[in-house]
Amino acid sequence: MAQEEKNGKPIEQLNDVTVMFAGDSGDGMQLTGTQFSDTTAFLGNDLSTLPDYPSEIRAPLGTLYGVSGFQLHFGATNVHTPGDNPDVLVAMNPAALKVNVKNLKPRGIIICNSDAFDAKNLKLAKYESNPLEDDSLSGYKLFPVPITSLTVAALKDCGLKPKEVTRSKNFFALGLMYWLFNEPLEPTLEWVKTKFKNKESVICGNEKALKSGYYYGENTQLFASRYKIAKAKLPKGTYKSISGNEATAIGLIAASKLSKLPLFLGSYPITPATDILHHLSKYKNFGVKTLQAEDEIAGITSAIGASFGGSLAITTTSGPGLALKTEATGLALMLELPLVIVNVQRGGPSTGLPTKTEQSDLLQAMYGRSGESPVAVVAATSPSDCFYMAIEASRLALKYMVPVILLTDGYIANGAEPWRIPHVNEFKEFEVTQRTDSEGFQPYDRDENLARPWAIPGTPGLEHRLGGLEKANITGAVSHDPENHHLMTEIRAQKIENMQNSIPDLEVDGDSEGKVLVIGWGGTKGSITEAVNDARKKGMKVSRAQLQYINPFPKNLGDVLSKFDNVIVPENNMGQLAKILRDKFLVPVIQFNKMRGLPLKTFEITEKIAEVLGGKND
Amino acid sequence: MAQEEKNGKPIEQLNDVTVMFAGDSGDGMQLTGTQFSDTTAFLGNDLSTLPDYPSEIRAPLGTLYGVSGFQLHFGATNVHTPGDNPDVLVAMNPAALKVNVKNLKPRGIIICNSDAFDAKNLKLAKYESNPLEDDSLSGYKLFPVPITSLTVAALKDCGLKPKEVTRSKNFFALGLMYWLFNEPLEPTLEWVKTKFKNKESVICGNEKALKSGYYYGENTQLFASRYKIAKAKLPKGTYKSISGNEATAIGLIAASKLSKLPLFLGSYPITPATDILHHLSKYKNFGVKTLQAEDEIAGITSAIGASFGGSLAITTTSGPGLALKTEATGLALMLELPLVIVNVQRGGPSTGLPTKTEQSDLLQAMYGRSGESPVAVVAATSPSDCFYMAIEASRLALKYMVPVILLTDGYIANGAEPWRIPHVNEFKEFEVTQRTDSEGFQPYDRDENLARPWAIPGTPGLEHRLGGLEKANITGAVSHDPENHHLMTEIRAQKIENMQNSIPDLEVDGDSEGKVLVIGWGGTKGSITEAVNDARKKGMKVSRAQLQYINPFPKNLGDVLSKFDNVIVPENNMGQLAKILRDKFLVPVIQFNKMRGLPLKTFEITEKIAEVLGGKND
Amino acid sequence: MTNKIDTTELKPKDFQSDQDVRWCPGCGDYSVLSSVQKVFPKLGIKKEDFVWIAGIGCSSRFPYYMDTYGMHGIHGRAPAIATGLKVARPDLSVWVSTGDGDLMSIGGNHFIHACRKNIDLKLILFNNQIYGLTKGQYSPTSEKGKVTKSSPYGSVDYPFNPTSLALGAEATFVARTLDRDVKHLQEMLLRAGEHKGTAFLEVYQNCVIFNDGAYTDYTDKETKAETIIKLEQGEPLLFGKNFDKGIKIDGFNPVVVDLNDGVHSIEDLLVHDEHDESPVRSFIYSHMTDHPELPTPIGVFRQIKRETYDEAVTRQIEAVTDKKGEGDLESLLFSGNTWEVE
Amino acid sequence: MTNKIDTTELKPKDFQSDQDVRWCPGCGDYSVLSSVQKVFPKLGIKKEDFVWIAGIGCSSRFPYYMDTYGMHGIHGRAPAIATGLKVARPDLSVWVSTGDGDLMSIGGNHFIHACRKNIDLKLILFNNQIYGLTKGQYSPTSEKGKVTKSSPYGSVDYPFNPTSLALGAEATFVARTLDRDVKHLQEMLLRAGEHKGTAFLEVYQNCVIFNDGAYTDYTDKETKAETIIKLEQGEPLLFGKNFDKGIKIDGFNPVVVDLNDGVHSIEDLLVHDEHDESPVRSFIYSHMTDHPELPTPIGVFRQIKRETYDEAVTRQIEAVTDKKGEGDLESLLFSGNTWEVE
Ligand SMILES: Cc1ncc(C[n+]2csc(CCOP(=O)(O)OP(=O)(O)O)c2C)c(N)n1
Ligand SMILES: Cc1ncc(C[n+]2csc(CCOP(=O)(O)OP(=O)(O)O)c2C)c(N)n1
Ligand code: SF4
Ligand code: SF4
Ligand SMILES: [Mg+2]
Ligand SMILES: [Mg+2]
Repeated sequence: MAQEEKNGKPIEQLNDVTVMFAGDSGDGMQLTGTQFSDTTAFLGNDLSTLPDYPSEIRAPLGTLYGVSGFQLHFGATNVHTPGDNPDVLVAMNPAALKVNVKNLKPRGIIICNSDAFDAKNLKLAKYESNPLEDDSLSGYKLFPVPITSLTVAALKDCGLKPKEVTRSKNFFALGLMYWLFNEPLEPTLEWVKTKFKNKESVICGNEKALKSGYYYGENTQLFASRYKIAKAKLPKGTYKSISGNEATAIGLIAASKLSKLPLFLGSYPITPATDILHHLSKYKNFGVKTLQAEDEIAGITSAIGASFGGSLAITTTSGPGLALKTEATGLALMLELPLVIVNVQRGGPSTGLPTKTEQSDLLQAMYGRSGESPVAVVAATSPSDCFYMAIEASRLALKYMVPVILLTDGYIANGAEPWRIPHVNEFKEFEVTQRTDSEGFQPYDRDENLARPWAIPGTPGLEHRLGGLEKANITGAVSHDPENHHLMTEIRAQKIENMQNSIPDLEVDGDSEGKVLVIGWGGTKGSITEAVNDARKKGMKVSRAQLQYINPFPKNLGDVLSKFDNVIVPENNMGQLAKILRDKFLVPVIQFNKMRGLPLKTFEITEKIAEVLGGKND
Repeated sequence: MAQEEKNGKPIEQLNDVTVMFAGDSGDGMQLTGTQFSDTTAFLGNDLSTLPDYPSEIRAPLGTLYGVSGFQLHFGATNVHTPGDNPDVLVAMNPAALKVNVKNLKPRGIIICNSDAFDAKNLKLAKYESNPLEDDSLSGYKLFPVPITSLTVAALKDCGLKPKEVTRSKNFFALGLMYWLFNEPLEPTLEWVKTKFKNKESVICGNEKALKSGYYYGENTQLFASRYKIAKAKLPKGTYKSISGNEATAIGLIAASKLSKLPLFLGSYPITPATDILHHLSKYKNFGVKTLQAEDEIAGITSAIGASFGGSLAITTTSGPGLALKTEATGLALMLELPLVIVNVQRGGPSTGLPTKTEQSDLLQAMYGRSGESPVAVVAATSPSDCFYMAIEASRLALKYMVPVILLTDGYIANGAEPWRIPHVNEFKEFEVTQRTDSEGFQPYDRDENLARPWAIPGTPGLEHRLGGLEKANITGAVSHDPENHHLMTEIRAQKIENMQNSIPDLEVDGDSEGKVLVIGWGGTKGSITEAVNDARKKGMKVSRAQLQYINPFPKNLGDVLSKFDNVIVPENNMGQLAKILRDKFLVPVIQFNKMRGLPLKTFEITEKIAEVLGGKND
Repeated sequence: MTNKIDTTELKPKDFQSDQDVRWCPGCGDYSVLSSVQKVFPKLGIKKEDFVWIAGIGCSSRFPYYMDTYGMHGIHGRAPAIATGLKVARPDLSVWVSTGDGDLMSIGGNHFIHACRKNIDLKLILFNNQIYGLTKGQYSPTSEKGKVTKSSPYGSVDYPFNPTSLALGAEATFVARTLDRDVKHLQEMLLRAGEHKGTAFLEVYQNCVIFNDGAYTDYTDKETKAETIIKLEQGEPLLFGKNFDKGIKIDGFNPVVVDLNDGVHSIEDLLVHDEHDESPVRSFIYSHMTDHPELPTPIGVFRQIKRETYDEAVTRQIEAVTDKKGEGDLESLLFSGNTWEVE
Repeated sequence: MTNKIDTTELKPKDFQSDQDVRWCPGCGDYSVLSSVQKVFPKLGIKKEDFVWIAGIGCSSRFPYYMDTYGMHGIHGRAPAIATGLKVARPDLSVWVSTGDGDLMSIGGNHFIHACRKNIDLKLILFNNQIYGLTKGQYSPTSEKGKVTKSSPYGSVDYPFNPTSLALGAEATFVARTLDRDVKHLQEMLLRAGEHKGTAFLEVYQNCVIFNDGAYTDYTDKETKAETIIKLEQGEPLLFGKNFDKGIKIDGFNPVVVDLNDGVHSIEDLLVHDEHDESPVRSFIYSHMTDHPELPTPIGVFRQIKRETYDEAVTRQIEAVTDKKGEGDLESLLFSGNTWEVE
């Protein structure tokens, strides 16, 4: 760790740091975190974030369950997760401290708003005595700062109401953090100016709060040193920070452009998927039609109607909503119409932990329909991957005339990462044909992929009827013929299998054979990657792969698995991919499962790898 | 085959016979079949039936898709299925002949109503020439009988309208069959008298039609011989013929009596499950409350409400309805309330083949919910087994405070078999405790099975709140605690696993180790049993087992499987149990799958057994 | 959006598909089918622009028999499927056939939302007061006390009144007709087809198998003049064999008056105004069926103008596009806070 | 079934659970909660016989805060859960709290069916015209043009009028009140609690976070006398600071008259009759909110007697049991066509 002097303070160079901002839900912690991320990203660090907020809208002030947090991991290398444990905790009140201190690294930094540690708040946080004063935090570097009073003092001339003044204290904390990590104020100041254009007093308040926080760091002798994180070595390009839900939304718009089809979204709000609806409803000038339906069933069935009409049709939801869509998913698969179902997984079952993350809808996506009803299932592995997988889901749905379920999860949906923005010309346009020629038209005719023709209303001469009753192959007439039913069941399954021909092989990171392969799917990519990198640093030999395509699996998956003595499958569920792998490949995979509503902890996976490697006596 | 003389005709003794009655949906074929079955059963034969009707209510007369059929297999031994192929076909019109003749055994008997073979009907049945006159039926024993005109002649004095007269022709056919199989008319005559009490002309018509059919057989020289089937060796007792849906209904009433809990059914009509609702709504004097709900979701959620209130709560449905109930099933499992969900499987996906049978909802029952959401899954293996499994489903739900899904299927639900009626005292009463003591009460406290206490509204001092959000173990307070969520996930899974302690081990029919085990689940029991018996007759050594408990599996299942070189899994789906077996036991099972909307053909399974045995060179 | 075109060359048989019609002989559905096939050529819409959507039920088999684009969907969801289609494709003429179970039981939510949203759909309810396809259970429109397979001792539910429910849900077009009055049926289908917005047309339809005769009083030659009253725009509410009875309003209640009683004259009668902005008038009509002493109204209860949902969607897209310009993907991708990595 | 008992010893705090109330500070839900806790002891029902059922939404967190039996169910399904409970247990007093999304969007079907079936449930709608819990999307009761996160350019849906919909669905008790008028709120809760049948009570509830001020006109001291009219049984419809304005009926339309204009007197005014069998009167009230020039009615629009579903179920069971005798399992098993095998 290089040392450098600046303004009289030594500057410590770090590889990566994890910071947690925590406070009341009204304290603006999400905004603070986002600003800090943006500035950090702007400086060239790689990063990963984890917003974590209560399911109450504005939980009463000071309560433990009302704490809202934003965790951010940034660094020069190895940033794939928001970090197992923070190095720095900014706690705006006792409850925020109480809830988060147990995760803090030993000797970690705590910056807290000492003004908030009054009797009332201590009681609400269920502290018997003031932790700033007793010895309970002696294992950490504690920095109590009277943030509220300093903010009040700084803002006295801005002409804000008292409530608005105290609401600015998050910017004081942000300024202090900028100082501590040696980051510039300008990006945030810019943002404030644009955001609050014409609201002079608010601009004044935010600017002053931010700057006083910064100068407070500079002027006091509180901190022994400042920190600096080197730029990450990232591929050249233009970057922006993107969350998974935003990426999904613009991925769908991209798919609409690439397919030259209008985009239709039928959706019903549900955490954590609602933001996709929010984003898409902004893009009316892209011809996007968003229908906030009366319920999830109307969400998907309206999309089926739109698909019949020739749109790229989408429905978005989360677990309980997917459960409601199962009957209609079966209809879409029987109609053989293209449809993309985005499911942003959250903690289940039932209402479960609606604001927490989980990967537990995989089996529902695979098997949660009546009858033999295979649909394609793909999963995004990171916030920005949502963009690419939204495109992939759309491409497959259109090419094979099937419903495709895209699984993301609360963590990657709300979390953000820097994204090298691709140019439109990096993508191939989709070859979508809507049938217009009535010569020899048969509604359940088959192309080389077994897809049937898409003939949309308004096309003269192609009038035909679809429906959920079993259809005779080729003609599409209702058929009760036993052999036809068997045949159609096979065709529907084969169509999904055929997709193997147009999806990429699974790539293995590391040796393509060996003792241990760690294989995951979807949003655990960050945790697994970091864990495997850590294990390698510790000298372990281990390979890694992450599945984006689950139904069908990549063609080479069986091969890949067969080359390893041990296959570890870490999942944020009780072993759903493990089940499918055992079923398909009869491999005795080693499960690693946690159901805590949080991303998997890197160190636990590393431990598991060590255990498996060590457990084998050779 | 012993020969005997009676009324001048030789009587051939047969082991078992399969008869198919077929005609227009308005021809009364279901009734004819049922009457014939009842009389046969009454005579002491074992039997199995398969009604098969169009999804149209009254399809236009004479059409191919309007044919309604009733297949019946009866005999002295080996009657486990309605028979692969009929020995005798009664065809009331050309369409009925056309649809069914392809299944008839070579040299089989065709009795047909020659009056119906006019130009119009032949055209409707898409016959180019009259099959009674061309040579196309030379491979069968063809007996054309002018049934309509003979019936008209016989009934001229009963005072019936012409339409009513011709509607009686099914009874002519029935009488003829009674003669052919040497069966008495009395049971049917009795039935007619009770059924049409006070409708003299109808009684007259039915009696005359029945008798003229019988005498027609006696008087004409049409048939070379008559047949007789020896009594089956059945256990001593009182028998009745029972269909699966009826058995399910009275099984639920029995469970209500055994548990001393009022029965509540919330249901929405859907083929082929509706009859359970019909049956249960008759038994108001058993205190049964049936609610025909506005939809499937209200069906299950009203049952959840009733369960909260302390009823034995049931919901009944079929595939697409189960799909709609998935979200609420998740709620019930989170609330840890007892609930029985009966799913009568039909041909899928989507609307599929609603009047046909299939076993393709197993994966939906196992995995079709959001989150980690294990529920118990049991399956009935025959019409009468529905009675026992309805009791079992209720017992497990009440003991473990969980939703239990009972899977039956269209075939066993509508099919009937003779049932030795058990006495009430053959059953153990359930030990159900509803908590009344407020001392130390905690809503998510656990007993030795991990079940939580059932405290119903109206009990003073036990006021508490349930809900779909994750609950803290023991206290039941809403909890976002990560470790608690993991724990509760494990507890919910463990409760299901614990059931292994109160379900019977799987029994193997045949040797408990060897080359081949054929294992099935649910309604394929008949086909598999008959196939295995046939295989044994042909000298093959093969064992057999049928699963009734699927989640959890019987404790000894792993053991059972490990003792065989080959495990064949015949299923009326594409391999859903096979998937689960591979996942749980990593055994490379051999699948045998058909999706034809019909019970599996016995001979195909026997062939598969032969193939597996022969394919192994030892 | 559907511009009227000259479709004089279209004939009813152009709308007949090659499928055998599989309803029971004598079912009331037949007359609706043939009426639709007669009315469609009159609507000035190209054949390929018609789409017929249905749920599940006897009445929902309708699309198979129409040689148009069609979809036999899932139970209860036809209005939602149709909504998506119409929003995506405002250029199409979208029709829904549905049953009292399909629309009023499992599909109730989509029904009321379609009414309130005023999407340009035609909802044709085949109300036979029974579940036909599942072989005869009582439906939400069956009278209380109905004995069916699922209510062997009589149902205990108070029924919906479909037109009341549609009005309570803000429907802009509400009408009723009879399967047996083919002329009126066709007139109503035409009116529904011409309305812009959610058109709700209740057809009293006889199920010969499971609920035969439910509407005999309204269709029998002997009784219908006394039991049915035809609503005609701008006309007083007259009925009876000799049109010598009428409906007058007493407080909020419609009452029958005898024009020959020497007391009442035609001036006392309620005059029909289907364009009345207030839904109260049509609510009075819809509740006349609660009273056996009153005749049952058929005709257009209500037809008002209100922007349709699909028009509003299109209008908004146009407005935003006018303001922001047509969306460009490359600029969208590169919008927001970006930075360069060299 | 719920027999009134003496519960004078019950106090509001007996209905307070040990859970922290987690609504936003200032949320209108608080006043409903404390009002319910005040009203419950007055209903003459034992504490253990109350059950509070809810769906999902801010308002649906209600059961956690009540020390009664309770269930926080799934989104939209509370009326159906409550229906099952009440049918199974007619002895209980079953209450439902629900939001405009929960009841009118996803739960619309259960809502209308509960109304029509007339099950003895109390449905308390917390209408804040917004989705609170999911952070601010427009709801089926939001006014057209509403700008929210899911409608950044304004919503294009025409809203439901909850009381109209309830009336269209045959509700036997329909009332409206305001979160801020605590006295009226309590009176209405009491009335709902006392009604036998589905009692639908709409509460105009302020969401301080996502739709603050939606009802300010009705609750502000300065305006409320002019914007609100209280319905009182047998009384003429009067409002205004000095009760010098009233509602008279012109055709089917309510219009405001000034009692000081020298032309009108109190005799011209509509007199409220909540027991009017015809739902037309209450439909007039419900539609007054469509007209900004008319005051918005609060109070009991309608309260009529009709056998409840749960009563009918019980009656039928009793009748059948009387006739057939109590069911005996052994005889059921051995009933029908049986035969002996020796
Ligand atoms: C999800 C689902 N639930 C139930 C059914 C069974 N079902 C099919 S049609 C129908 C009701 C038919 O009645 P109605 O809508 O009145 O139509 P009709 O047959 O009388 O024309 C029912 C319950 C189904 N197909 N799907
Ligand atoms: C099946 C399902 N869909 C969606 C949601 C998400 N959700 C929860 S509450 C809610 C709407 C809340 O609005 P409202 O009913 O008006 O209640 P409020 O919060 O305003 O009191 C939604 C959409 C859910 N929990 N479950
Ligand atoms: S069952 Fe009734 S509604 Fe259905 S086709 Fe037959 S007559 Fe028509
Ligand atoms: S979001 Fe609105 S409705 Fe929900 S608790 Fe807060 S103020 Fe109340
Ligand atoms: Mg019907
Ligand atoms: Mg709301």
